[in-house]
Amino acid sequence: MANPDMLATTLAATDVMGRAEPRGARPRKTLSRRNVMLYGVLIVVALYYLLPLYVMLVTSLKGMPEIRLGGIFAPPMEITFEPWVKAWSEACTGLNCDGLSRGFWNSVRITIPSVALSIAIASINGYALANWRFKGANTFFAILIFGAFVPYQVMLYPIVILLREIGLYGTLTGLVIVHTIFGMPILTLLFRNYFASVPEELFKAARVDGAGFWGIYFKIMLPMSLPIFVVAIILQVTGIWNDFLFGVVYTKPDTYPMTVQLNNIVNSVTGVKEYNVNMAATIITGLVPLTIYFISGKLFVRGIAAGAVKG
Amino acid sequence: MIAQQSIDARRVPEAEERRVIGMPGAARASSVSVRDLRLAYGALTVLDRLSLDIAEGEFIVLLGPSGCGKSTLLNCVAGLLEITDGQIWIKGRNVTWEEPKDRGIGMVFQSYALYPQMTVRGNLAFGLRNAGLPKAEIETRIARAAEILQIEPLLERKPAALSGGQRQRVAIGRALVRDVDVFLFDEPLSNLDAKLRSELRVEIKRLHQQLRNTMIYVTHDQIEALTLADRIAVMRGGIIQQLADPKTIYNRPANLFVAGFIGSPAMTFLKGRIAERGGASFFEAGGAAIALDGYQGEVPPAGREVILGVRPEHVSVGAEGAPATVDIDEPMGSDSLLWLTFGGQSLSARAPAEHGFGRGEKVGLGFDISKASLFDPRSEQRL
Amino acid sequence: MSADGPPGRLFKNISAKIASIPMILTAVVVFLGGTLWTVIYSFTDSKLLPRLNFVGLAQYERLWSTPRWIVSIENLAIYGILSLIFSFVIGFLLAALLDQQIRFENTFRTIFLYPFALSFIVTGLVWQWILNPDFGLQHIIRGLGWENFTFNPLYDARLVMFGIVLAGLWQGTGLIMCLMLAGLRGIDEDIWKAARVEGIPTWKTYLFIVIPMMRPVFVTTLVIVMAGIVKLYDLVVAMTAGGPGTASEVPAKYVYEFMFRAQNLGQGFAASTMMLLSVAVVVIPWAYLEFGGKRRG
Amino acid sequence: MKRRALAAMLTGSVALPWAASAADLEVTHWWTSGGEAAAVAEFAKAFDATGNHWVDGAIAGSGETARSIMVSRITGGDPMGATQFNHGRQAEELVAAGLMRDLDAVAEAQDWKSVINPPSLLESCMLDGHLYCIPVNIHSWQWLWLSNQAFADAGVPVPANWEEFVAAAPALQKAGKIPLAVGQQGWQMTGIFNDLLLGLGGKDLYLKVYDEKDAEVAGGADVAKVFKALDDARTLSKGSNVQSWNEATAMVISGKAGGQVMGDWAQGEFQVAGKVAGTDYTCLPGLGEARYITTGGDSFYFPALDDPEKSKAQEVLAEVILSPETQVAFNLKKGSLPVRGDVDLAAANDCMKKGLAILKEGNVLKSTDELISPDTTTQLNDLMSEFFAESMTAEDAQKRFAGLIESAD
Repeated sequence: MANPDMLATTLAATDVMGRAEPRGARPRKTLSRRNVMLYGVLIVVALYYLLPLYVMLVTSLKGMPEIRLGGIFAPPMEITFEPWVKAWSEACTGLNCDGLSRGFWNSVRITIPSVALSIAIASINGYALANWRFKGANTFFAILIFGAFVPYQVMLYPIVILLREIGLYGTLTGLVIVHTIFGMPILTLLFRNYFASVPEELFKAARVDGAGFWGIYFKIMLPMSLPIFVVAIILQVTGIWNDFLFGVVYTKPDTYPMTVQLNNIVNSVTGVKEYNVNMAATIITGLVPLTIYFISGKLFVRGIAAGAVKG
Repeated sequence: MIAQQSIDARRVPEAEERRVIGMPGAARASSVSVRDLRLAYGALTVLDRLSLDIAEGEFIVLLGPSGCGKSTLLNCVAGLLEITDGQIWIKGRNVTWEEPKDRGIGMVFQSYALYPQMTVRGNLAFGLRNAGLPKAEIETRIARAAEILQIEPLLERKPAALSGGQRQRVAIGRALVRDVDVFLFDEPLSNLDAKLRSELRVEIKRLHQQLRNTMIYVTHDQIEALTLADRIAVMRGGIIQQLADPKTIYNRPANLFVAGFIGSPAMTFLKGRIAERGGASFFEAGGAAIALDGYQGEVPPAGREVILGVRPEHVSVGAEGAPATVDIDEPMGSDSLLWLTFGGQSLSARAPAEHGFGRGEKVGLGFDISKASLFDPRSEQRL
Repeated sequence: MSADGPPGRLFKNISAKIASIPMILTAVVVFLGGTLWTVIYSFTDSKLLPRLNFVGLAQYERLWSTPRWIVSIENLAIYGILSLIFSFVIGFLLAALLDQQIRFENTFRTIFLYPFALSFIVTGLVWQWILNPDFGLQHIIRGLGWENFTFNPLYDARLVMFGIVLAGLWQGTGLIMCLMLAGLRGIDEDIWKAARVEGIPTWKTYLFIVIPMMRPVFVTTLVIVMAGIVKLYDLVVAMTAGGPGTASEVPAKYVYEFMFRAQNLGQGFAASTMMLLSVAVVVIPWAYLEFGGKRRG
Repeated sequence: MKRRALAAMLTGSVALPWAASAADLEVTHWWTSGGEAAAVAEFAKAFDATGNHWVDGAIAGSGETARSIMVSRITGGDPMGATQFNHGRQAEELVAAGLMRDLDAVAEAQDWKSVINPPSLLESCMLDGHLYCIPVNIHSWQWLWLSNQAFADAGVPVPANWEEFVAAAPALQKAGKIPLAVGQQGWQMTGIFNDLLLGLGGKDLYLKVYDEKDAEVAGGADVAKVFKALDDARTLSKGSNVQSWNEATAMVISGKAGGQVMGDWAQGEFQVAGKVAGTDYTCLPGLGEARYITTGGDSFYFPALDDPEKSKAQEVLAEVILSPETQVAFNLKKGSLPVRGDVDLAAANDCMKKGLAILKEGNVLKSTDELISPDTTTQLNDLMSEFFAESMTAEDAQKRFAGLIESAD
């Protein structure tokens, strides 16, 4: 690995946030053949990425008869918002016919504390690993990285037993802990890399200035870690909002998250699959993480730059 | 070893001449003492049984190439690295196991290490707030430091809005406000361009003369070392090669490494042996001979192989003297550096800018042997 | 602290240690403890509930003689290799394209990244639909006149993994692109100038100069991608449920179904153990070397 | 007591002694398709009428997804009030571990021993002489559902048995129909195999294979015939690109496919779609061959709870589910047969009546759920789905089947 100390110390403290401007080979400004090629490729690839979203959107605006006519790519002849209404407030699972609306608030209630706790713990871990290494810390970190590769299914049973033993099975706290545990490996890695890229001298200066473990964390590190926190928040909101397995195993019907309801709607078929409702439900469920992406995309790249580039 | 020998030869600063200006307490007795320091990571020993005593008010420079352990030593003194063995005393107190903040030190870093999210004022106040000082006291100290360093107009700016030189002033200010006895500088000028560097160098010197604090200054730049230091500790491989005042270091380097590291243009080394003719000792190499009359040190017996180290400015070029041939002429503005072949070896000499010697010309050399050094080729020590 | 001697080992860095307790607990109790627990019970004949009735290696013998497990391993290998290669290549190419000082960079980046915000369940569902031969892509293209056009990966045992890779890439490459883009932006501008002065073609600069310099990014990316590959489950369930037949079965699904559906915990744990051990053997030494090693990074 | 309970339900009165303690009871199940949801609503309605409250814990997907969640929750110490399981051997260990409560007292009071028909249903709920579950319906697997319209389109008469169905297939294909709709999930294919085994091979062969687990028979000539027929089924199902069973049923309902081999729960889908047995679709029990049905089905288990009010409510729920009125209402919607011999199903349609007749004749066998473990079932499902997806020969498949039966438990 390139010597990160050198890399870090040569960076002025204020440059640590990472850059967001392009730095590749400069193209000529004209409409050269190269530019045509460049944009051509980008547009074609963009179409491939947009296709499923387009299909989802178009389908969700069609009525069932039109869907049966086929042509999933055809724009709707008659736009109807009924599937959206149905997905949000009418679709049934078993006896509950209140669509996704109930799950939405459950998801919010699960996501917010889980995101907060997992990020708080992972950032402190990363900080301790990067700046306050103690004997054995690396061994624990290696095990933690191993944890990143453990399929959730494998750990389902031991965690059931664990939660039962500490009496938190079936509670919201239990679910928050589970999300914190499984978010920890990758988040800790990101935070550790980020804090390691903060010039070491800054940390030393703060120690000379009399700041301790928590003082440096809260007063020096936290205020300059916005980008990596944005990354962590995006990753965690996405992961936890989209989680199905833990949500269904560790909660009760009253507190099922939205994804469980999505699964129920999509998989409860009444004779014919109501593709339009399914697609509307799918989009609605994805709306929260999608919004966060659209809003903070630029910060995301900057944060990733700071958390992943320096190893 | 060498370090230990040299300790006794340390120069005592003229304490009585100090004028005390600025920080109260600057005149308090203070000294740093490193005793048998050892630092090892597993099998890798970085510093081995290193001892160093620094008198109060002394400006000491730790000089050496990168990787010589000078910054490591500074970090140990600061308490930023946990040492494996030995003790560190500051102002008569064993601080080996104390936190950096409790050691009575201030530190300035190469990359300035200013807290980017705080204003200059915030940066200066951070340590004081941590120490729980009253608000008024903090304000007083900041005002005074800002005045000394002339950074008053910058107090409300963020570091990102400062130039490199300004940032380093603030960094120095941060050490200053702590009102401590010992200042530690870790290559503070390395990130600045040449002009700013010489400006700030003078400023640091002035600061030292003003405050008379003990200062330990790490650098790889010999000009900084020679201009600033009361004493220089030249380091290599985790060992202090020589600890002495700049003049001694320059004129009587303890060994080949110090001799070669200090001085620009560098010292020339000639291989040869000692000869004796008529009671006088000569240095002989490739048929040429140099009389060793007036050598400051012990001339070894005849027949012994030695290395003669001589600085370019101590070689005079003229029509008369030991014969040599001009190879290359490097004009340097105020004077010229001539590269010559002497006794089959290459040698450099400083000549006036208008010396008038051309390439291939035969010339005669004169040596100021009182400023030259003889080294043992095996031990590399000065004889 | 006393100035007379070194403080006790335990109390060195005490705040850091206290702050690391959650991490240590997670590492030791959950990941290490859970693994040990799983390994121990893989030697038992536990059915619906875990019980310590040891049967030696019987579960493993059965595991390795089960065609479905073998298929699962092969499928994971196919998916893993394909998605590693393609996500790195595509991710890097997209990043390189975006790094050409183009207009609308934000728009393009958002488009490439948005699928990552969706869950695998959603991805699986949409692609299952697009690839459905009766009204998806094949249907449309046939309708355009190519009557013999056949693209029906999800119902063809030989092609099904490719269909899953297609959907997986759609969802995952955006993040890879982001990581690569960040890496490219971390390269010193002077490197580009130097390469241009020396007349090295752009592609060569990327291949021989830039990519080797991006090693840390590649490491992080590799961790994220590989972790995703081993966990592959939701996407398969949503797209094919392992079908047709067992053609798209994967190990995580085998584990899950033997534990809960077949009610043969022992068998599920044996399969888990094989997964965990292969991961542990590769990851732990590597992670220790990569992230442990020398001084603070 | 029974009379009074009945009265309570009819009047909706809450003034009865056991109704005094009202409790919320969470009931988990995987009945989420149209017909299923309508049926389970009957349970909920009846239970709510007792003053208690049915908290619906439907989990869509398949029984497998739901079961893993149920087992986790019960073993995790957060049990629901009651949960669906297929009766048979799925919950054996939970009972043995003491996580389920017995229903001996209610069974005694209600005299279930004499009203449940066939009695074997109750037996499979017993462990060590205690009753741990209540069967709620009888599901039989052995049905061939045919689309009258598909056959009319193809210009051939609606077949009366499997042979005729196979013979009519070419005509269907010519008319652009898929002869046999099959969802791409292992259990559906296993169902086809078991139906062919019982239909073409008969009762003795079925029992030899699954009850006695005779590997020699399983590898023998009689079973070879069944595999030949399965090979036919595989050929006929080409082009059936759906996953779940009700999507396959939808193909039959719309006339896109000729037929589907599926349990009687498919009936519910026809009903929801407003189709009439006999005119729109035809059902052939036992595939029109041997007139036997297996009595699998769903049952409810009641986890042991600490809260006495909830325990009381569990008993009320058990009682309500098995009351004649609920049984009728539920099974009419679900398309399955009631577990009581003493109820009147005049409202039943053609197909259900056929089933009832077979039930009366006593031509009932235990389902594979009761005969083999879930482990073996899973392996069987894997084998069948591999067989359907790949070009495995019937001989190879049979060889593996025999091996499977040999190691079955």
